[in-house]
Amino acid sequence: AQPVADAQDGVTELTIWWAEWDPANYLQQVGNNYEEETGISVTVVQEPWGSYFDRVAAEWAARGDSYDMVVGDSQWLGQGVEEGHYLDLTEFMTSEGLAETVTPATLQYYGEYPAGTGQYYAYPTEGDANGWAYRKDLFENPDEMAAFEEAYGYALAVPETWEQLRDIAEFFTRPDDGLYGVGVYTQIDYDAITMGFENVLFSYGVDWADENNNVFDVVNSEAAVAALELYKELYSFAPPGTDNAFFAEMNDIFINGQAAMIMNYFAFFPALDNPEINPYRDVTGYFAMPAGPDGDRFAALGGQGISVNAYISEERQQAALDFIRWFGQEEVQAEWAALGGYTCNINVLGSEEFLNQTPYNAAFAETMTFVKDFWNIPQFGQLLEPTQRYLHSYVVGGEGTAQEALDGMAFEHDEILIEAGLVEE
Amino acid sequence: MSQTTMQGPTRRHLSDRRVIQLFIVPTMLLLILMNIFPLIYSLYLSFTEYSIISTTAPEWVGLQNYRDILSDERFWENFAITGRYALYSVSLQMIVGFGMAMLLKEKFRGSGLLTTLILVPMMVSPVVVGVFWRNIFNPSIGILNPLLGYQNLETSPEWLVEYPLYSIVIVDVWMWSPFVMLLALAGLSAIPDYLYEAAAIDRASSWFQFWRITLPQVMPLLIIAVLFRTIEAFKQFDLVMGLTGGRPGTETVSVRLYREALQGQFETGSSSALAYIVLVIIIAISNLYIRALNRVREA
Amino acid sequence: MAQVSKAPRSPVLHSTRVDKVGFGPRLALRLRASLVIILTIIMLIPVVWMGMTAFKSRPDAVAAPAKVIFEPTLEGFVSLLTTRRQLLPDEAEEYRQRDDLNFADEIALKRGQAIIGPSQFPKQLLNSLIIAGVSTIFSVGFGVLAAYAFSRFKIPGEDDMLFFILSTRMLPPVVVTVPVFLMYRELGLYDTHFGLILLYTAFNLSFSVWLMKGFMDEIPSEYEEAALVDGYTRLQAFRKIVLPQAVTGIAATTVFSFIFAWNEYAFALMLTGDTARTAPPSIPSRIGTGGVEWAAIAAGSLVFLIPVIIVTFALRRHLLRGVTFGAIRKG
Amino acid sequence: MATIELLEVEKRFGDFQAVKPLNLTINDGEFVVLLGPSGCGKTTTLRMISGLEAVSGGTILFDGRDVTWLNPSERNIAFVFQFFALYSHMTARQNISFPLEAELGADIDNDLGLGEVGRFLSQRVFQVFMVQWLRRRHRAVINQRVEEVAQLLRIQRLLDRRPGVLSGGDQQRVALARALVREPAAFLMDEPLGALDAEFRETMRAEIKRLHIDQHATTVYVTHDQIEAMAMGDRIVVMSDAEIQQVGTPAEVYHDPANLFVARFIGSPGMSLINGQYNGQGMIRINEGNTYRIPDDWKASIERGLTGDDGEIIIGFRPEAAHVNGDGDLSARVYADDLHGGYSMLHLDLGEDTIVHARAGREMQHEIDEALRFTIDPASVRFFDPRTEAAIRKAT
Amino acid sequence: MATIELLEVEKRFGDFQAVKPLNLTINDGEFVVLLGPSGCGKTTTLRMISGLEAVSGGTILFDGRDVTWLNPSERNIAFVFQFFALYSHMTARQNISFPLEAELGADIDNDLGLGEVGRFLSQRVFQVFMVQWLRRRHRAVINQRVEEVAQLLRIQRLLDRRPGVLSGGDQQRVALARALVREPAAFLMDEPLGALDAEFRETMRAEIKRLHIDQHATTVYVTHDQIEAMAMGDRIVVMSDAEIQQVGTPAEVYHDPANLFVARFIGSPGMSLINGQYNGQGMIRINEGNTYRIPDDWKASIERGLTGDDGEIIIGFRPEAAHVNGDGDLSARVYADDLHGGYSMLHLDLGEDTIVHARAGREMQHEIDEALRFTIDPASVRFFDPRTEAAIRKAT
Ligand SMILES: Nc1ncnc2c1ncn2[C@@H]1O[C@H](COP(=O)(O)OP(=O)(O)OP(=O)(O)O)[C@@H](O)[C@H]1O
Ligand SMILES: Nc1ncnc2c1ncn2[C@@H]1O[C@H](COP(=O)(O)OP(=O)(O)OP(=O)(O)O)[C@@H](O)[C@H]1O
Ligand SMILES: [Mg+2]
Ligand SMILES: [Mg+2]
Repeated sequence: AQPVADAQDGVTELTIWWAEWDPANYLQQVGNNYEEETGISVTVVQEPWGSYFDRVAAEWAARGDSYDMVVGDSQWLGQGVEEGHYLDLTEFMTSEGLAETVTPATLQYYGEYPAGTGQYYAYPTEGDANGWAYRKDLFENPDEMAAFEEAYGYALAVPETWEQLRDIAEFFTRPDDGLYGVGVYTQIDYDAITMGFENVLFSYGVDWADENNNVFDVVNSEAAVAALELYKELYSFAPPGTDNAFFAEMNDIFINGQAAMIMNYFAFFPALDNPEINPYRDVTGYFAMPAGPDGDRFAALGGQGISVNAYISEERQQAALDFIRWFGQEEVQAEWAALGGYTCNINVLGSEEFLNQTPYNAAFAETMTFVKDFWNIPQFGQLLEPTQRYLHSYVVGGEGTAQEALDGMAFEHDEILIEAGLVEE
Repeated sequence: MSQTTMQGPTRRHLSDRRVIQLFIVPTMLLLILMNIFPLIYSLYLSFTEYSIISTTAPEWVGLQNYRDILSDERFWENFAITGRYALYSVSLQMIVGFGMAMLLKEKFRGSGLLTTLILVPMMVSPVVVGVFWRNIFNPSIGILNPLLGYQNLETSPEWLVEYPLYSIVIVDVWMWSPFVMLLALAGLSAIPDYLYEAAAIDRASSWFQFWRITLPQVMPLLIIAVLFRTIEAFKQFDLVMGLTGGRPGTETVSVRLYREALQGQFETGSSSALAYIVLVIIIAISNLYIRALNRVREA
Repeated sequence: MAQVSKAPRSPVLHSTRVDKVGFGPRLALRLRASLVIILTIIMLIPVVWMGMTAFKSRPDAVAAPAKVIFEPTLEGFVSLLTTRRQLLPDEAEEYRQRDDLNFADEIALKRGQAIIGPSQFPKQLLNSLIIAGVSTIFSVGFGVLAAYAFSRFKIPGEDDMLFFILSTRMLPPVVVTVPVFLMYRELGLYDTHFGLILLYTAFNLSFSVWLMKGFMDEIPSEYEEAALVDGYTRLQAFRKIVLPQAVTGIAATTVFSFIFAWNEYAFALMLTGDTARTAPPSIPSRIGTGGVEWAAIAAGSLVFLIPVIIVTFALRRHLLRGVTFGAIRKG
Repeated sequence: MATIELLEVEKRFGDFQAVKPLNLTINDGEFVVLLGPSGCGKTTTLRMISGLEAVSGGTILFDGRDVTWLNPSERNIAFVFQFFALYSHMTARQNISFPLEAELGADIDNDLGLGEVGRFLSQRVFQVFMVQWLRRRHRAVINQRVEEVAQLLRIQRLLDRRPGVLSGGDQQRVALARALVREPAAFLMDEPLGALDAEFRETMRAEIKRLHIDQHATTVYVTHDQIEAMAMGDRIVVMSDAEIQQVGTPAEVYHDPANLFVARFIGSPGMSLINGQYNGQGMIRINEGNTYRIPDDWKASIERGLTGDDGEIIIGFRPEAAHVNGDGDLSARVYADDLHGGYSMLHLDLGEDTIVHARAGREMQHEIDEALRFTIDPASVRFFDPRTEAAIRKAT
Repeated sequence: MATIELLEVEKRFGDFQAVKPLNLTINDGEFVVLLGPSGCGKTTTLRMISGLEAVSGGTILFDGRDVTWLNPSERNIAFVFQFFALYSHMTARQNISFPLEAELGADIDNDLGLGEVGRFLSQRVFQVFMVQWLRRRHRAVINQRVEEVAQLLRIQRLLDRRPGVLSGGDQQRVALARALVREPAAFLMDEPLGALDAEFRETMRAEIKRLHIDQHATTVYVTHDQIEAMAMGDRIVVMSDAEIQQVGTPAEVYHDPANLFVARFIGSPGMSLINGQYNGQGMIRINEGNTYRIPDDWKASIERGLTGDDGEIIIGFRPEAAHVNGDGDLSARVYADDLHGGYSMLHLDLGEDTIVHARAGREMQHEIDEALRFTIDPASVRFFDPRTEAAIRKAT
């Protein structure tokens, strides 16, 4: 995997690091096309998810040149940029108009750092966000519809607000039949429960901090408490055993018929569209995040942008940029989307072809207009850790009240932000 | 060519000193080479504020990291959890492993095969073990609750939520009792028969024989087993992460360490300090064992 | 009072104590055997479960409640051994028409995938074999030598050296990996077989020295003494007398070292790229299309178990041989 | 305190017959010595009596009770092992007190009158508390007993060492002490004095005998030392080739060996044996010029006892029974002459490789090769049938 | 083939002095017996000579060469261990041929005429091919040698058994065979015949002696059996309490014990010892009514030799030196009378707990408690100083 920097003969191969999952395979296929066109081979090295970041971080620590490009999580930007691991792409992105080809939200979250400065370090590659899958057979069953209307006073349909979603979840929770209302993220390992909760939090009009990076009365505001209580309620309608669940478990409980609705990244919905995997494939529907009490609608962002290693030779950097430029072309993006990659290209996203290609693409395209991400400052990891801990303790562990959990979290966030010099004491 | 003429020995003899050198030097050299840099480097880092992925040079902060850790309640909790976990799982492993060894001590037909089969849990990759046991513990899709006779999902225990630490202990015991068993078995089979013969003549009950002969005789190997299991328990990480993801109540020191050191934080300085605190604790505990070992070895 | 216990039916042919051959003891042995069998079964349930999962389709693998009876499929093995690509619906349709598909393709196709090549697994398995095998040989070899020296000679600073050896295993890998990673990069050992071999050897050495010392201490030194006066040099006596006596210990240490090296995860992850990557890092994270590929993980673990089981089984006789103290009486 | 009966007891190790079916009754309080060359099955026999080795056939009775399949611990015996079998992880003191402490456990169970089940439980449950408590009370008694035995065996100063650092003789003493510390129904001792020096060995012989008499304990004692056997045994069991050759008092074994093996094996040197041919007229022709006249009281027995037609017979006598005598029956040449303290042992050559031994007074000096004549004391002469190797019994 | 010198050799185990500094020269081809009570340091001394036990002080020379710190295998010795130390994983045959195979390797190196470096290489490179090949050729020779020794020790039929199933005596024979199979510069034997029966032991004594003479191999032989020591040793080293008490020929040790310990230890029974008081006029007062007149040639020596002022002295004599004699010097009462084959041993009570032994002819019968008189042969009487316990040397 050690690319041979060869100034004279030019660069003949490029190495891209990504996590080990299907989209990486699609990228490899796109890369193969690039080789056909240019003769420069592209290798997508896939690292298991669990260790992906460790691996990249170790490479950073060593200022290594094992990769030319990396498809990295949005939250890595802070570290990648501040410590100089990523090549500055501002010039590259803006001078040729590449920046305009992708949706603003994706450009902002996948590419820009620090927020609002117009400095870009990545090209949005795999757009992703949370959405919902649901069981149409349940939702459209006349008996169920009648019963629901009876109980809740409005018609059973795809929920438009979180309250409705809660009601539906409650309605379908029938342990005796082995059916539960909903599946939500709860995993404590990395960022799962935070991601899941964010969907509610943002929609309740709360952010992780205000403009001054003040957290008090923001993350532990009343609205935040209401959001957290709702999230915990949702968890109580989840099947047993989802106490440490992330995308895989979400799909699992959907596949085995335990859940009426699940939240998940769009990137994992293709599995549900496969009859061999999902017995309910034909009755599976998808919808975008519901709205909060004030009509706010946000979806937690996943997905990644592709960045260039700052430690490789200039020739290689140039070759990498050439590849990205090629990759950003609309035809290539269309192909990328056709393969299953989630493009961020505005035009492709808006095309009829794309919207009809899969049952979930429409929801995806809708979602991509209201995505929102959490911190991408270098301290994101530090912030994430207490967030995960407090959320998990409260939601799964049932410890204390929502207010206490959020207070504790706010307190720790504040400390971290102070230490980082991001907030005055 | 001479017949077996018995001449004085003229072979080149290595003196015992040379033999010692020859035997020990490779080991020591390798260990020193492989460990000296990581040890010293991380010791140095433990006195600094540093993040491995940052371009800023380590900043010397003296004992600050240590002070922070020792004054952080959560760390004490981590230690307490680790201690409890180590205590439960190591002592259970001892009991189960040694018990199985006692059962297998006397050979019977097929005992060899059974012994090999019992060793299988130990051979499964620890990471996979975590993942799989999570599946097994899962109240919905797992096999454990049905096997224990729970029919109703609502009443069946959610192991990993209700008894997270014990669940880890269960898996650890399942996985590593065979290790203890094999060592104990080797120790048991090295006990010469004549000791039992003498004891039978002396009318010692089997209980008495066990306490006075079996146990003292296998003690050295048992202590080595405990020693290594304890060290591993303090380092245990894969299993905890795999099973509970280190949820509160199961956040052992090494999980904490992992979080500090890698998971998005890269607090290399303070994680090194934490590692050294762990090291000191392990050293202290190991010393107790080794002292015990030397006491039984005096025989 | 149990008076005279009944005599065994067949005449006793082997040297045995009365209380080992009587009816009662034999019954006890039988009971013991049954108990062991039950225990073994309990111990093996998770492994069997894993084995079953390896042959399950994705829906079966996550079925609630757990499915014990299911239709076996080789899906797990296919996804373990191949890399696949999700086909678009029309592509899949087109594929279905083709008749040059082998059975693996068919299985993949059922899930709407096309096999685009072999996976890294076989190569990683081979890497694992080389690395675990060679490092086991080294660590056991060095360990036996050092243990012998520590066990038989009075060495100045012996206790300290032994403690140092032990202490090399005490530092949590999380802390060591990064410095080791940096060191390896400098030395060009990153992603080499040799690098991992070196590391695993060092890692297992402390265990093998301590364990072997435990065993060596049990071997009466009279054996070597006899050989020494019989004209054997230290080395010869070691080879001809000590090694055969230490076989149980060597076998046990080999099994343990091999298992540790075989299953090692953290270092393998950090210190290898494509060339020398061993299998463990890739087994637990088979996340294919939107979920844990239980069957693939199980299949991988199963395949991955086989070499260890073979090694253990091959050494089983030595493992269980026990030591025969023929003509040495130590008090 | 126990009569031990072995009925057709035998032992096979695979194909190898280590002890052929043998019958032996050892009376209550008797001191029986097993004597025989190495490998003849002495240890195996002892181990079968103790229960450490299961019999391959036959029955063992203790006081008439069938104990063949009883555990060693239920037989109430003490055993001194040929190779000591000391507990290597215990000090000498702990080794010696072990039987007492073990017994304590057993006794307590009995005292409490518990049945099998109760015993099982008590051993496990009570032991921890009860026995520990009792043991502490008994500690003083045990210590005293250990000191006594240690004194007897002169190992007081070794009591706190481990067997590994003891010299061979010291180990044997500890092993002996461990057996003597109890008062069992029977003592089984397998060459218990082999590693001791002459002086101490004699003391110990006396002590063992005294103890035997004091305790009236049945004792089976294995030795390869004839003098020991003669000095200690009420009866001697001579074994060879996995079989009993003769059972008898020391005098019987010495003077009336049952067969050629015993004749040769007992005594140092063994019985002198001369091949001859009975001519049917009370004379045995030995060789050219040597004819032996059978004592009158033997004639009938010999004529009845001989199995062969050719009159082949063997004359046997002890050195003390041969008197050098100018007009003795038999002529021989002096082959060698050893001075043994107060007497000298003459080795006489009768020709045809037949060497016999005669004891002579110190005062007489014999030249090598000197021809002389000697007589055999008619009361002490014995006859053997070369075919069966058995002694010819004298009719009375 | 080697002279062994021990110069101030000593051994401490921690605080415990197992062998006090001792000096001893064993001449080339000599047969030296170490004799002493158990625990006196015999085995330890032997182990130091062999190099198995490092000395705590002093120097060991083989043929003048300092071997103190040489490996056992460089000393070219054969060792019979007190506890056999047979290789349990090998058959008896493999055990016996084991030493020969070691030597083979050495020989081949020599045969090939390799230098230091070559030898180093040869051991590693050639060994695999060359040595294997040569070994096969030598196999026949080895086998033959093993058969020979096995025959000597009568263990042919046991050759294919493992030590674990052999009887004690058989194991000892294998151990002996393993030593005898070689022709080393020195034999070190630690009670090599202890487990054998009398008959075979005598044979083996003869064989060992013969071998010793044939090979002219220096032999150090440990035993606690005086008779064996007397019969076999060119010289006897009497040890006690970790010290050499006396070194001398059997006759010297018997007749001229260097001190009270040797006097008591050697002989069975040991020397008779009588406490008395020298009155300065050639007379020793023993007790009321018993006074001993010192032989004239002893007077001067005694007067010079006595260290105390009070004239305390001990008279010593062997039973053979005491003659019961109506008008003997000394009077005593018969305490006991043992019949020993051709003579009887009288135990005489001189009063005050002094028992002495006298040998008497068989013909004389003595009643217990009968008073009698006896004389001590002036040529055989010895004197000891009770303070130093040393014998008083006779001036010549
Ligand atoms: N390894 C050791 N550590 C401590 N003391 C020892 C050791 N070996 C021997 N001794 C002590 O040294 C003394 C001499 O022992 P050694 O074996 O030389 O006696 P020995 O003369 O051979 O006696 P025996 O005739 O009984 O074999 C004994 O008191 C013994 O306890
Ligand atoms: N466990 C065994 N397996 C096979 N053969 C055995 C076993 N134990 C003893 N023997 C054989 O049985 C025979 C008798 O052995 P035993 O130990 O009884 O002899 P012994 O009379 O005690 O001799 P020694 O005086 O030499 O101790 C020997 O030939 C021995 O090899
Ligand atoms: Mg025996
Ligand atoms: Mg000794």
